[in-house]
Amino acid sequence: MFLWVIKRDLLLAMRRRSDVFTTLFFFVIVVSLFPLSVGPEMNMLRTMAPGVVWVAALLASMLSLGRMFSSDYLDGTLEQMLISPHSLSLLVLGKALAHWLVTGVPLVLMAPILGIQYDLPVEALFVLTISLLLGTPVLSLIGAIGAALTLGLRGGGVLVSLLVLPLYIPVLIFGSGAVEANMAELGYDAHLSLLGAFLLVSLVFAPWATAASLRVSME
Amino acid sequence: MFLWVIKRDLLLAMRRRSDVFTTLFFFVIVVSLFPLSVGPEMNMLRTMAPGVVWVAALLASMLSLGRMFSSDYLDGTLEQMLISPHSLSLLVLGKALAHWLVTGVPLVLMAPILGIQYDLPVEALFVLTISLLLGTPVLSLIGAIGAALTLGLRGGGVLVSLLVLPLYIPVLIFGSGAVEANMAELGYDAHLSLLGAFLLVSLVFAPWATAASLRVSME
Amino acid sequence: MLQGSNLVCVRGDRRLFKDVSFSLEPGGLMLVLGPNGSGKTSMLRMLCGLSNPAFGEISWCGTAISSLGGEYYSVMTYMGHLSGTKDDLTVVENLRISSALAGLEINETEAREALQYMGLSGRETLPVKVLSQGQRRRVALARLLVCQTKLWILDEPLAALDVSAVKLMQGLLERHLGQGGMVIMTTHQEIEVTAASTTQLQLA
Amino acid sequence: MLQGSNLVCVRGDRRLFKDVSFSLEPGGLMLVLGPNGSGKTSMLRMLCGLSNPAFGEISWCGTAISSLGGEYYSVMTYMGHLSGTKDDLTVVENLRISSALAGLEINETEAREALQYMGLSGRETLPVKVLSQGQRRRVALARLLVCQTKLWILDEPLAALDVSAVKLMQGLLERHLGQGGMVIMTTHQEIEVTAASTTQLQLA
Amino acid sequence: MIWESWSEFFAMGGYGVYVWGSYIVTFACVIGEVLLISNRRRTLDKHYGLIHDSNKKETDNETTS
Amino acid sequence: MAINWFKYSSPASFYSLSGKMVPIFMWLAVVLLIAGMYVGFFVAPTDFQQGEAYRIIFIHVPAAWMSMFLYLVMAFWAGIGLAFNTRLSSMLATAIAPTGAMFTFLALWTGALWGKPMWGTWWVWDARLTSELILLFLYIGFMSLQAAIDDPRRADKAGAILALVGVVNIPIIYFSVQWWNTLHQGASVSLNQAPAMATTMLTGMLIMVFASWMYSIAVILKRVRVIILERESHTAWVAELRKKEAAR
Ligand code: HEM
Ligand SMILES: Nc1ncnc2c1ncn2[C@@H]1O[C@H](COP(=O)(O)OP(=O)(O)OP(=O)(O)O)[C@@H](O)[C@H]1O
Ligand SMILES: Nc1ncnc2c1ncn2[C@@H]1O[C@H](COP(=O)(O)OP(=O)(O)OP(=O)(O)O)[C@@H](O)[C@H]1O
Ligand SMILES: [Mg+2]
Ligand SMILES: [Mg+2]
Repeated sequence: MFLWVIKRDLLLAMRRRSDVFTTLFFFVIVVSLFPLSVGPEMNMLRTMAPGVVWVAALLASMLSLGRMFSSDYLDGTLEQMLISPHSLSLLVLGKALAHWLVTGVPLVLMAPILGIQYDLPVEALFVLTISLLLGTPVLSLIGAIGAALTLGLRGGGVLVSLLVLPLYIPVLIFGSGAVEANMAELGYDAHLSLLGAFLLVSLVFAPWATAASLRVSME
Repeated sequence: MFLWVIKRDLLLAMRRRSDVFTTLFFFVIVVSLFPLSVGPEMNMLRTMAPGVVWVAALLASMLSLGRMFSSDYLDGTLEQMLISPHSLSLLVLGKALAHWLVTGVPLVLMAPILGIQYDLPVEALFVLTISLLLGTPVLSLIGAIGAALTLGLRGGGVLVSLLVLPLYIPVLIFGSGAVEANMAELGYDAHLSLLGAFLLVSLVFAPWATAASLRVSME
Repeated sequence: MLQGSNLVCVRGDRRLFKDVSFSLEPGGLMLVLGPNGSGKTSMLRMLCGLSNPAFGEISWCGTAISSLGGEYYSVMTYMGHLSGTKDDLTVVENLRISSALAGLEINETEAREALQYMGLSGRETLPVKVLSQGQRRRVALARLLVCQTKLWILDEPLAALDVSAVKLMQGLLERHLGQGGMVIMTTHQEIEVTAASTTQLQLA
Repeated sequence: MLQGSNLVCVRGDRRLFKDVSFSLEPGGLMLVLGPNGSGKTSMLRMLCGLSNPAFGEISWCGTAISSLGGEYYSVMTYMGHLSGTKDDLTVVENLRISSALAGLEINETEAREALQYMGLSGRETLPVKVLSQGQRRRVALARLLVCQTKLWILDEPLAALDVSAVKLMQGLLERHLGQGGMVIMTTHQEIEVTAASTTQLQLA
Repeated sequence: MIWESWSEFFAMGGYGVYVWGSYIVTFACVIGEVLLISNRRRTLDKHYGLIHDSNKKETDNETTS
Repeated sequence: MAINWFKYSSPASFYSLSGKMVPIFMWLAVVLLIAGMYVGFFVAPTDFQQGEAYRIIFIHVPAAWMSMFLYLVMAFWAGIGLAFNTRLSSMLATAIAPTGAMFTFLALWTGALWGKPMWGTWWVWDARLTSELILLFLYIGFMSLQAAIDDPRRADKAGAILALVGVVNIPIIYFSVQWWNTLHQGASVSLNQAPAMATTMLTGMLIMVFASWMYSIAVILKRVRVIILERESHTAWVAELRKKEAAR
């Protein structure tokens, strides 16, 4: 049934194939906007690169949080999930995972190409990809809590950012920190292990917190 | 009746006071994220500042585009607007204006304070504010076209960014360009007049294109 | 006044109906009947210009409605499956704003009177989202009391209404028809409305 | 089996009903009646544990439902005003997925049979968003055909259905009741259902 | 002929990776595009071939032409 | 010889006409391509500045030109479709978009591969490069929008509005990017300083440009034929066609 949830969400995403691509292109466009507004000096762009890519990944993941629950809420599916005999946390985990597959994975795959645009060295590209691979699932999991809390509130889209961004900040700092450390020829293992730790913790607690928030929001 | 539309949208925004604040806080948070992920060198931050503020303003305005028409669409109000005896373009202009009042104006007011965080000189702060004042209404007007085109489509939130961001680019370039020109002690009048020209052009054409898109989307 | 000739409706690759013709005169009631999915809603949306027939023409006083535009919209009121009420606004605000958008500004007192008639007194300042299904429907229908249009197009106006509200609607429709108005409506429920002339348009 | 005692419902600063008690045995039908806004929906949502009564207790086989959790949910099916169908998925997909979420996986053939019974044959692979109001409702109701739960809680299941679909529902309910199932429902329309025992719960 | 030998031709004066990288990707795109279209056509044909018989009556009744 | 053009504006007759034209253009494209490649690789001499790397020009420039041209053509047909409600022109616009996007991608790709040996970097935020990138976004936006809409008529109209708004924006983008760039510093690299071309190079390039034209026409016609079949599948003439093809 866990698989049914994932399957359903992926099916919905496939029905609108463009969904997957649009998150991706949003990411690409935001990353490309910065040079446009900051100017084309390569040196400066190179220092900015990890930060920009990470901020863009964060925004892309956050932007699509809205649709994690809201359509299910509006058409009554969520109500049905709450009174489903299955564990709600597991259902939620399935939804978060589907969200990551649709929004996170494409970003991870795309990041190296964008890094090239900013003229990053090869090893930095590698670290960037790994840090995104560890970090983006955390974004989806934490985001799920925010999405659940703001369910059905008007302006939820912006409110969710407000709730979720502060929680995203550690991920952002260590994610971009890893790449910067690598570029400054320092060790980046510590950063990555911390990201891994975040991932484990959020895998355990986020579904549970999300399930609780959903119950509160639907009361 | 034009006034009724504005009044209604403002009333709705007021009903959820948080709406106004959340756009603002989103703006503030994005601007503040950058020093976190890029690092604290003041010189570099100063050069980045106009670009970052403008990108954040653009994203904040874009993020709230989703709600310009979608709730009206879902509950049938938009249908009623289409068969209203009033001119649809005028109604649309009213909605875009309301959107600007709710999302654009607070940003304009907040920008100088954020500029100070990045240690911008006073005159640059002034130019930044003026450029935002001229530019943000253009964002709302162009955004309305995108919002109307993606109405009722799944993944609309991200699709709208994809459509609208390329159209925003000139505003972004001249908006941040004005500030940078000022900081480089060059004239910035040309930039501002161009922004003004964009504003006039979009005031004339955007409502019309939006009305056409709405009719298409509702068919 | 309102005439449809040889209307054809195509949805996807399915033809819902063809060669439907009718004409409606002042005081006339037209019931559009048919099982689920027979094209009643599609028909009504055509009649108010929200979509175009695949073939055929709809005319008001002899002119095609597509070329009339705003002129037609100012004599016509449509109520679809969706009620067009805003969850976050109060009942009174909803009524006043939806009337204003439809071209008629009303003041607080008029609004409250209409709502009282619809059995919503005491709920005027609640946001619509806390209302029950039937009460929401009543808020939407209250607009019929204040609007001054000749032609009403109503898609299942009785859905979710209780017995007393159905009575109320019946009275409202009869008053409108008696004053020379016209009504086109669909319904799956039984309703007795006396009118100068009643047409039944049976689809599929 | 299902018992409610001294239930009180408070909404905002309004007490919708108080001291409502009932008990429902296998084969029993309970009709919750009352005018718009009298608290029928609120009552049903309490009965399926989506909200809590301000006072009083609801118990299933002698145990409070709030402490039963998943055990209760696996014998109960609720259908509210919202149909819980996804606009973008096809009719078959919707039925299969909503059944799976409710704890029962069905295969393509079973799904198609249920849909055929509900009069949706030929529409199985259309996305739900192009369906008519009544057809959407039928898609949601098709789940009743495949689910194997004992207790059905239905909020205005007949809304938007045409005459033949109402007949169909009637047959379906009678079959379920005949097999020892229980039904709690609200409606504003007339419906004749023969059951081992019929209770009417009149609110306000 | 401006090339001494084939290996020199493939080396492209040391720029082989760039030149051939461009040309190979270009031809891949071009051929891929043509194949994609043919494939789209084929699925359409197959779709038709499959449902043609069973739906024949229905299409006759419900076509709009 | 008078041709009744209106006859060909109906999808049915256009379908049969274009069926005859596709192979012609396809063969023309192949022949020109072979000729162009021959001139490019075996006739044109080595460039004294860039060495052999310059041979990328034979696909880079045609791709870059086509990418811009095709956008205009697409917007033109989309606009015609919107204004006169002609099905065929909208279908043409839909068919042009993927090919345009492909050429845009190729211009970017070959440019990047050319930039690495010449400028030492895959990418700079130069005016021309940046506006080409934005052009790719515009194409993708157009395609995503159309893909997201199920009803083809609605997709046509929505796409047309977007394409027209985009076409207004292209010159603005181009000049704004150029101005933005030169404000800061002289662009570190300017494409305008390409060395004066040898005539053989020029011939090779022009032949390749023609080849891409022929190819585009062929592919677009081929795609539009499929689109016609998909959209008109319920009409009598398609049923007729099917019967004929089945009999064969
Ligand atoms: C990703 C990188 C690149 C992109 C997106 C790009 C894009 C373009 C575009 C859009 C054009 C047509 C513009 C016009 O005709 O006005 C063009 C032409 C041209 N490009 Fe590139 N280019 C790139 C890299 C390069 C490089 C690295 C070189 C050579 C060092 C180069 C050399 C040329 C030449 C010689 C032309 C023909 C100019 C003319 O005759 O008009 N390009 N490119
Ligand atoms: N793209 C499509 N492909 C096939 N059929 C379609 C498509 N779009 C709509 N339909 C069909 O068109 C009909 C629309 O009917 P409409 O909503 O007008 O019905 P109705 O008479 O109002 O029914 P109800 O009483 O249920 O409200 C449905 O039968 C639906 O299945
Ligand atoms: N915050 C609140 N303040 C005051 N009254 C409220 C509040 N929230 C809900 N109500 C009232 O509670 C009632 C909810 O009724 P409910 O939805 O249960 O009615 P129902 O019997 O299902 O009616 P219907 O037949 O129309 O569906 C309504 O009368 C509504 O006005
Ligand atoms: Mg209907
Ligand atoms: Mg109710």
